[in-house]
Amino acid sequence: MPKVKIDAERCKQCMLCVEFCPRDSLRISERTNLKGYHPVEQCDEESCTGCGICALVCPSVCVEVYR
Amino acid sequence: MREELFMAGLGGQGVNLAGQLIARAGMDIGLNVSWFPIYSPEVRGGYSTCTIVLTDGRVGSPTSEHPTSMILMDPTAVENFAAPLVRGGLMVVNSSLVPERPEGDFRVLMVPANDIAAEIGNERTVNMALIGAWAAGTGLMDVEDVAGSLRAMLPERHHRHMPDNENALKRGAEIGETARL
Amino acid sequence: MAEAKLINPYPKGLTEVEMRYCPGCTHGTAHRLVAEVLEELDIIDRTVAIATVGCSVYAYEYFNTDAVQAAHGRGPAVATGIKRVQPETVVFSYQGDGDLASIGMAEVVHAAARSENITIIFINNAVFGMTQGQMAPTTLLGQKTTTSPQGRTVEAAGYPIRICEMLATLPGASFLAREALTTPARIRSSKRSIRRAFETQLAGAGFALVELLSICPTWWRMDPLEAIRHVEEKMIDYYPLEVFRDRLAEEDEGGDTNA
Amino acid sequence: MSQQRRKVFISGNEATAEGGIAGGCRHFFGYPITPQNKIPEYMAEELPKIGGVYLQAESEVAAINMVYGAASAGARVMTTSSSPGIALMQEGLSYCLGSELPCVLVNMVRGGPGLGNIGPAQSDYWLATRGCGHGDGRCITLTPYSVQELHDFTAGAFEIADRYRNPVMVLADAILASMMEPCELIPRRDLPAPDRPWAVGPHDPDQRERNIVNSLWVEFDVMEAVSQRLEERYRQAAEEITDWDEFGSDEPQVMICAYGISARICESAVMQANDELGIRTRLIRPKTVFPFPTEPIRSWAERVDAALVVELSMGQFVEDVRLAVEGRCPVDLLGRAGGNVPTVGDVVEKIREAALRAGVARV
Repeated sequence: MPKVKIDAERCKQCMLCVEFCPRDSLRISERTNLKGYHPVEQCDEESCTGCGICALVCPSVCVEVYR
Repeated sequence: MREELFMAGLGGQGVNLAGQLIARAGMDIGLNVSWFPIYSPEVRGGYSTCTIVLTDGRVGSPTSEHPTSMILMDPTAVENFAAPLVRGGLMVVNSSLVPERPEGDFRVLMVPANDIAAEIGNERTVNMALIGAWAAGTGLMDVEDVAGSLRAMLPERHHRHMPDNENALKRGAEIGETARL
Repeated sequence: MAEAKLINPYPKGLTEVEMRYCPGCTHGTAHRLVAEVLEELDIIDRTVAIATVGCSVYAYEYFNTDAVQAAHGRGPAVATGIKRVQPETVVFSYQGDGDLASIGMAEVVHAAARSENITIIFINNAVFGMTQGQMAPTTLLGQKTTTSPQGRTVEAAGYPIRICEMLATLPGASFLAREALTTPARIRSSKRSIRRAFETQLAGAGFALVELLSICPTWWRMDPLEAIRHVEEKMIDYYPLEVFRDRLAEEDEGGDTNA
Repeated sequence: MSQQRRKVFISGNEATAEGGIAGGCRHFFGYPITPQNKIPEYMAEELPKIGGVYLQAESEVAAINMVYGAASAGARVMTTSSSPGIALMQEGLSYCLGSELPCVLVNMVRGGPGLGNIGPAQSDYWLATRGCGHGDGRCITLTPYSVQELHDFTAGAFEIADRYRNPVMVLADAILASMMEPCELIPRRDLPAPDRPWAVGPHDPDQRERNIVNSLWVEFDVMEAVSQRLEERYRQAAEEITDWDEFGSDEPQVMICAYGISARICESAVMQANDELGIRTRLIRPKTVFPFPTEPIRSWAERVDAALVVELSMGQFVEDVRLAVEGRCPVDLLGRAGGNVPTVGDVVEKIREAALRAGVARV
C-alpha cells in the first residue's frame, strides 16, 4: 500500500502538498508541533498512488513516500 | 662621497633611461644608488625629471634639494631647474639646444649632444654624449664601465647600437675631461 | 504484495540541519533540487557551495558540501577565486535577486563575460526577503513592497531587470535558463535545468546560470498557494520561462550536422 | 637560503611583484590604478610562465573577493592597489579578517581623500592600522622603506599571513613604487602548499568533516569569542613580529620617528643633524606599524629631550608615537600631504627647532 510519511516536526503547514495532491489524500492534523504548526498527515492511504508530488512540492523536505 | 645628480628634459629625450643607466652603472662599480623619477601628468611629450643618488654611504633620501650635478637637456630645463645646483657643482648642458652658456657659481660643460649624435648617425645617442661628459666631468666612473652597464641593461636585439653608444659616450667624455682640469 | 519501499530518500547533498525558511518558501525546494543534482552527478565531495547575503545566507549549513560564505553580491567573484585555484572543484554560488541583480550586478555580468566555469543558482522572488520585504531590482511594476508602498512605478524606480535576457547578450554565458518553482511540472523542469547547469561546468563549457522564479509568501503577504498563482499569472508574463542558451546542446547539434 | 640572491637594478613595483612570487604567490587578482600598475603588468607577464594565474578583476571590489575565494581554497594569494582602490576593498578585507583567511595586500599610497592625486602619501596609515573594514579585525601592516625591503617584506608577508591566519598589508607609497634601486632577489622556488586543513575543496568525507569558511556569528557570545581570538592573535603577533630599525646617535637628544619613505628622508636629516649641527639625533623607524614598536619608542622617550615625527599625512602616525611616548618627552610633528614631501633641510630645521625648545641647542 503506498504511503506518505511526514516528519511532523519539520512540517510548517504551508499546505502545498495538500493543495497539489491529486488524490486529496493529505490533510492538516489536529495536533500541534513544537513550532506551533499543525503538521500535515495522510488521511487516505487507500487513494494514494505514491506519485510523489507531495514530496516534489514540499519546500521543507519532510515528506517520505513509500511505494 | 655623495653625488646627487638631477636630470631634466622633454619626454622622449630619454631622460629617465639615461638616469637609470647612470644609477645602474653606479651599482655595478659598487656604489649605493637610487633613481627616482617625476613625470609630468602627460604620458608622452611632457616634462621628465629624475634624481640619482650615488654614494659610498647610506642613500637616505632619494630626492635632492641641492644636487651636486645636473644634466639639462633643453632650454626649459635650464630655465626651470638650474637654480638649486650647489655652489661649485657641475652642470652638463645640451648646447645643441641651449646655445647660451649658463652663468653662475658652478662648472658648466657645453656638450653639443644632438650634433654629436648626428655625426655618429644615430639620433638616439644624444643622451649618451651627455652621460659621457658627466661621467668624465665628475670623474665618478669610466665610460667603459658605463658602456658595460648599458650592454647589460639592453635587450639583446639592441646590442647592434652598442658601437654608436660607445662612440657617443667617448665623444662626450672628451668634452668632460676639460672640466676636470 | 512486496513491502512498500521508500522512493525518495533524503538527499545526500543536504545536511540534517532544518532549514529556517518561512512556511512555503521555495528556497527549500531549490536547495533540495540542487542537492539531488549534486548527488546524482556524484560530485558532493568536490563541490564548494557559496552562500551569499539574503535569506539563503545560511545555505552553508544546509548544503552537505564544503562552503564559503560570501559578501553581499560577491558570490561570482568568490567563486572565480576558488575556481581559478582549484579548476577540479565544482563551484556554485547561490544568490537571491537583491544579492545578484542589485548589489552584485557587476560581479555576475563579468563572471559571465569571462565565461567563468562556475554555476549560479539565482532565486528571483521579486523582493528583498531577509531585510523585510523591500523593493528588489526584479520587483514587478505595480508590486507593493515596504519601500514601494504604493506599488513600483516606472517614474520612481524604473523597470524590473530581466537577468537572463541581459546575460544572453554575452557570448560568455554558456547556459542560461529561467524556470519557476511553482507546479510539479515546473519543479521537474527546474531540476533539469539545474542539472544542465552543473553538467555545463563539469564539461568545462563555462558560465551557467539558472534563474528560479520563487515565492515569498511572507513579504508578498499571500498564502503559499496564492503566491504560486501570482507567479503563474503575473511573474511569468514579465519573466518568460525559457532556456536562453545551452551551449552543450548547441555543440551536440553542431556535431550531428558535421557527422 | 640555498640559492644565491641575484642583484638587480629594479623599481619598487617590480621588486614587490617579484617578492610576491618569491613568497609563493601564484594567484594574483587586481585592478589597475596608478601608481602601482607595474605590479599587475609584471604579474600578467610572469605568473603564466610558472603555472600561476593572473586575473584582471572588474573592480577592486571583485578583486578582493576573488582573493577571498582563492584564500578559502588554500592558495597563497595577493592583490595590490593604491589608496582609493584599497578603500573599495574594505568590505572584502573585513570578510578575510572575519573568516581568518591569510592573504597579502600591497598599498602604494597616494594623495587623498577622494580621487586625490597620484603623488606619494602616507595618509592611509589609519586605514591600514585601524581600518580594514568594520569590526575588531586588524591588518598586520608592514612598512618597507626601500626597494629591497618592498621585495623582502612582500615575500615574507605570506608566511606571516599563514602564521596568524590574517591578512597582511604592505604599506608603501608612490615614491617607493616608482623609484629604482639595487635589489637582491630571493630566488624563485616552488614552495610546498601551505598547511591549511580548514581550506575548502575536493576531499574524502571519511578523512575530514566538511569545511566552511564563514564570518557570520549570530550569537553574541560566539562573535565575542571570535573577537577575543583575533585579539589574542594580535597580542601574539606583537610579541613575535614587531620590528623596527634604529639609526644615529647612541646618546640622542632628539628622537625622530618615521616610517617608509619619510624614514629615508629622515635618515639623511639625522646624518646632517649629527655631523653638521651637532644635535645628537636618532631615528626610530618602524618596519611594522601594526603591531607597533611601542617599547623602543617608549624607552628612547625616557632618555631624549624631544621627539619629532615626520609623516606624509596630517598627523596619523604621530598618534601612535604619542601613545607610546605617553608624555615622557614633547612630540613635534612635521606632516606634509597631497604628494608633497619634506626636504632633508625641512627635517633638519625641525630637529633644530625641537632641540631649541628643549633647550639642548643654541642658534
